[in-house]
Amino acid sequence: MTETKPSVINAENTPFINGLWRQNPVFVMVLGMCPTLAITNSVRNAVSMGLATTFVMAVSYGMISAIRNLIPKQVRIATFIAIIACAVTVVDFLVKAISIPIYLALGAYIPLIVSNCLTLERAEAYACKQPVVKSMLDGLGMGLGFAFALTCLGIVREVLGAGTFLGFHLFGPHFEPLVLFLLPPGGFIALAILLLAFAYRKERQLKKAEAQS
Amino acid sequence: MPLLEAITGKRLWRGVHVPEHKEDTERLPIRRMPFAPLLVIPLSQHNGAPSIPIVHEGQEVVRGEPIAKAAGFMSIPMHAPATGRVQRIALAPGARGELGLAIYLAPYLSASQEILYGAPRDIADMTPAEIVQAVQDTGVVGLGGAAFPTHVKLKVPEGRTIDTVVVNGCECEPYLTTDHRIMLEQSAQVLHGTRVAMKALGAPRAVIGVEDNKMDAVAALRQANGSATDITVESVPARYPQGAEKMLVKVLLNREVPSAGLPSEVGLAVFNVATLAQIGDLLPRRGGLIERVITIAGPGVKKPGNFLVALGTPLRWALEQAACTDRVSSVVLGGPMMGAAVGSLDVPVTKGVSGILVLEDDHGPAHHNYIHPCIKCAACVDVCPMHLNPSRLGLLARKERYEEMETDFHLMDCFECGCCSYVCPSQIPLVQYFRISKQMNRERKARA
Amino acid sequence: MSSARVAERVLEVRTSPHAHNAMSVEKIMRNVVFALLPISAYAVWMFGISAFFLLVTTTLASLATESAACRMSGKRSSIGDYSAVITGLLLGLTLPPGLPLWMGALGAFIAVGPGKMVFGGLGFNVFNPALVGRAFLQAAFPVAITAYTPAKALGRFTEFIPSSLAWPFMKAAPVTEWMARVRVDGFTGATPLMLRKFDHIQTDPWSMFLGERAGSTGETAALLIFVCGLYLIIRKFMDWRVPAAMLLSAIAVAEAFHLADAARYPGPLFVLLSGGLVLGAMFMATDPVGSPVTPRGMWIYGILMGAMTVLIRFLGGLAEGVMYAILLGNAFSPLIDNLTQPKTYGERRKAVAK
Amino acid sequence: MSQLIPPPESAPSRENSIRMVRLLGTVSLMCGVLIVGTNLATRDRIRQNQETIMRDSVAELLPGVKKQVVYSIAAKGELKVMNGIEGEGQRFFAGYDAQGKLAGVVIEAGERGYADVISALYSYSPATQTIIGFKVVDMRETPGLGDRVRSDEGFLANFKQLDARVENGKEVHPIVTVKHGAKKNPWEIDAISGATISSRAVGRMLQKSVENVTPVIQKNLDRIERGQ
Repeated sequence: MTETKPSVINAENTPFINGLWRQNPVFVMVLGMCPTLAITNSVRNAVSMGLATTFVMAVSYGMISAIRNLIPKQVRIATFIAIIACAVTVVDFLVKAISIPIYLALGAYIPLIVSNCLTLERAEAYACKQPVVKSMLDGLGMGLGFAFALTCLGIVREVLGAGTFLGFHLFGPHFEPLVLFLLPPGGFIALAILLLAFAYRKERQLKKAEAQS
Repeated sequence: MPLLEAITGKRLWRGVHVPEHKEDTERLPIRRMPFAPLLVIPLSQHNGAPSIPIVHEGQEVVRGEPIAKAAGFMSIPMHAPATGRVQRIALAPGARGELGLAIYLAPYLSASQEILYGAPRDIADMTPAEIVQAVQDTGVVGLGGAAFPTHVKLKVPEGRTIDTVVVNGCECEPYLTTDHRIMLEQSAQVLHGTRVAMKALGAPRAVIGVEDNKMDAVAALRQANGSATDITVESVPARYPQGAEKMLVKVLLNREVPSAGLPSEVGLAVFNVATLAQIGDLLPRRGGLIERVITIAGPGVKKPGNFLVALGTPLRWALEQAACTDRVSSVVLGGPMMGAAVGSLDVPVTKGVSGILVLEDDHGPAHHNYIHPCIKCAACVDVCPMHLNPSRLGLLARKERYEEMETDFHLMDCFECGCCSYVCPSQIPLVQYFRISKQMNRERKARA
Repeated sequence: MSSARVAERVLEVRTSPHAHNAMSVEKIMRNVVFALLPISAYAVWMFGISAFFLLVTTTLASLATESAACRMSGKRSSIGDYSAVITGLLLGLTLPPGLPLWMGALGAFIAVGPGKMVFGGLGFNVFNPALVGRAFLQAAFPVAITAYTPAKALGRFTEFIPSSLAWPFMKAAPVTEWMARVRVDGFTGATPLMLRKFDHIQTDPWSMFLGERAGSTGETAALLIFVCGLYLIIRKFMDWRVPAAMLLSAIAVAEAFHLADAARYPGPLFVLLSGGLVLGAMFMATDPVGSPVTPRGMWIYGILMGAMTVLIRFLGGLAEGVMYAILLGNAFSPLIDNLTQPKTYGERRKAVAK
Repeated sequence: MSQLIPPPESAPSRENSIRMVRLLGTVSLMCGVLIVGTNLATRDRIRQNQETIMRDSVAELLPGVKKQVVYSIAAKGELKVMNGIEGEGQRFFAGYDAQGKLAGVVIEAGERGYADVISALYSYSPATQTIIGFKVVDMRETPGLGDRVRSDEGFLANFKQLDARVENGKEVHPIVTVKHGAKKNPWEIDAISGATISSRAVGRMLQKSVENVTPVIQKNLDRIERGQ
């Protein structure tokens, strides 16, 4: 991200918006690719995964931030993992309690939130240095940004790959779905298209800014 | 065997078949070209230190008289190509567009142009060291185009022995027929020069390699050699670049000159036939190199031929004798594959010029202006006589990864024969890329 | 007089060599197109106007994509080098004749856009563009791409295969009823490979030889494809080592399997004549861009692809393996290239260099 | 002269180690409490969810059923009535209509498909020895191709009356998947065109399951009819 100085300061002050858009974890930082590619073959799965991650991040960052001054440097990663893993286990139970079909669809990917690089990266980069409220806001923002990105991807993949949106048929019975988009390679292709759109937009903004200055 | 070679890609060496275009001049005997009104004799006509002039402006010189002396062992003297007056000693343009000190000599048109020789001598009485000195005094350099001082090659490097002298009569460049004519017309001098080289190097035998498109030259040399067994004349397949010394020794003797090494490392010394013919002619008479045979040919020439030209003759004069068409687009010193195009006709003929090639508008690669990307067709890999990978080298050169080209892909082994550029369907100027890359590497090393 | 004229002219100073042989990218590509034309014509004879319009669609779509991509990136239009025509034709020849035309157009777009222009155009693509397009279609429309129709159907020059004319992004009409109506006796809609794999029915080699069988538009006439490829090899527009290595290794591997269990695995003749092996070996594996440049590398590359084709056909879940074998070969080719760099003339052994 | 050399900063002191252990211990304890708490809070709900799903599926496969009994077959072919739905061994569900009469049995089965194991439920009528319904529970088949075994109407029509008679532990006519459009006999499954591998997996699944499970059901039929 080729941010100019003022906007970095700005970003520090508005952790929520920052994660949601300006430093979107998927489109800008390109983090957490495993769930991004694996779990976005339908809008429902994408939203659920995004919300589960948001919950984990907000809760665990609050906890990490609360004890940030007590954590010795040498064991900080171990501490983060323990806390995040705890939050993930809780989510695992909650999802099961809310809906079994969603749990079946998300499958192995909920436990994998622990090893999602995004979760650990923000804990290391932000939560262990900032106060509790800001950390939770950052977790919430980043998580929602992640959920937003996953949803975008989910929409593209479900609409193209199945011709449906949240299970509703959009194009009538004769639509020929591009099954590829439901398969893993389709995830890569859809992500590439979205990243391309983001990069294109950013480049145009930069050019505009250059032209103005 | 050919099938196996085709499968493994392990031919003796590769190369290309280039249309020869030799039919215009190969039957034309060598003719003497008249003197130009002004001869320009650059003091650096060879690899090594420029010669030091020993005449002053306004001085009168006799044809064959030394006019410059050697500046050390890696240098040679110069001799006056004509009887006349030294007009001035000033800068003159060279073939590559560079300026260098040259002696401007105006021949006397009325003079007899008798050549000044020293006292005759017998080679049989000379020691190898004396021969080396005598060859240096003649000012002979490699006449095949390299212009490397010949006497340096006649001195055996310490700790090595030379078992065979290889004489290069291949002349694989299209259009050029000077070596061909010399072998036909000066067979005795060639053999004599070969024996001089053998004596200087202490080599018991010599092999003359001639391409099989010049079987008449092979016959002439064999006849001149008679029943002598120390020199053999062998024909080799006509293929470009058969005249490269590394390719020639591979085919004749199946020896490979090590990378970045000299033929002496495998017990060989390689000389061009024209060089040895001059040595054979000049050494007994204590003469100096004052003229050489060049071919003037190409689509832009109306009267092509093989000419004996006084060194220092400007190209403009030489071309006037051969009559050019009015569609000339470029003039090349040497053959079409490795020769250098000149930007000015004021450039003189020097010791290393073996021919003048005149091209017309629709000849040569002039009409290929668009360079396609490399499609990795592997044509260049199949022809590179050094078994390099020009395709990869070209891609690396485009990315300016010059160091990698040298360390991993043997860039420095490329001797710029031009086969890769010749076959490239994308018209990529590979040889030019490699020249630039080599230069960049040299500059980088110089900085370090 | 004449030298004065020479002097007036500005001499061009170019670098050596000042000669060039007659080969050029355009010439090579143009001749590949020529070689593909008889195959395309035979395909139209076998499958009728559906095949014709499929080929036209894929070719036009790939030309349009190439031209648009060049315009977007501000480059000189490269449609003049014929490579897009080849991609379009080859793609069309590898698709089932009854594939909806819109799918063909989409495949050509994917082939030339993401398959080639994204990498930087001709010479920079990693994979054979036509096969990228086909692989995309195979993954996106697994049903449509395996819906083969019989050759020599009745009225094939006056009537489209019903599935050809589907609206864009809409399902193709079913062909079952049409097939029952137009089928000539003895012709089925399943390819010989599918018949063998799923129904254990052996197809008569003679009908495969003539190309009178179901299959992709241009892969059926093995002999004709072989002859067209041979034309390119003889005119030196194509390297003979890759197809030779690929076909020979496919024959050898098939023969080994056949010897081990003749009841289960068909012999080399069947392997050679069925599916798109000859088309792939002659026209797609030989795409110079995706293949290694070293002589040894070409043999390894060909052998790898031939063996993979047979292994996928015999042991894998798919009926046909040529496409994935070639894509795999493309993926391996940079590695093969690096491992088989030629030994240069006069290369010193390490000890000597010290 | 009496200058002390300060210890290097990074050298782990005893104090520091104790601090680390204490902190990690506390964090683990905290997390443990949280996890156990959540588990206790959600346990019933989760079990209930799972049961509802299962029972809904059974009800779907055996329409009109009012009462369900879950059985499990232990290692020695012994039949056991279960309280919940969780337990070891091969499970099946007996469904009874309003009059308490046995309407049919729903059996769990699984078989490796194209991508992963396809797990499914099928309903079996002990009276006619036929399979009368089929439902995929979980699978990873190719979308649009293999996954049509879940939804393809023509394919599901195979399971309205599929012959599954067993004699002496062997099926009279083993259930087999045939090429699309080639079904002739009541024990054959008409494959989905283009999804042969998944269709065959379903055939194999049923054939194996019928041979393993239905003899036990037939043997204990009177017990099951009584709902014990």
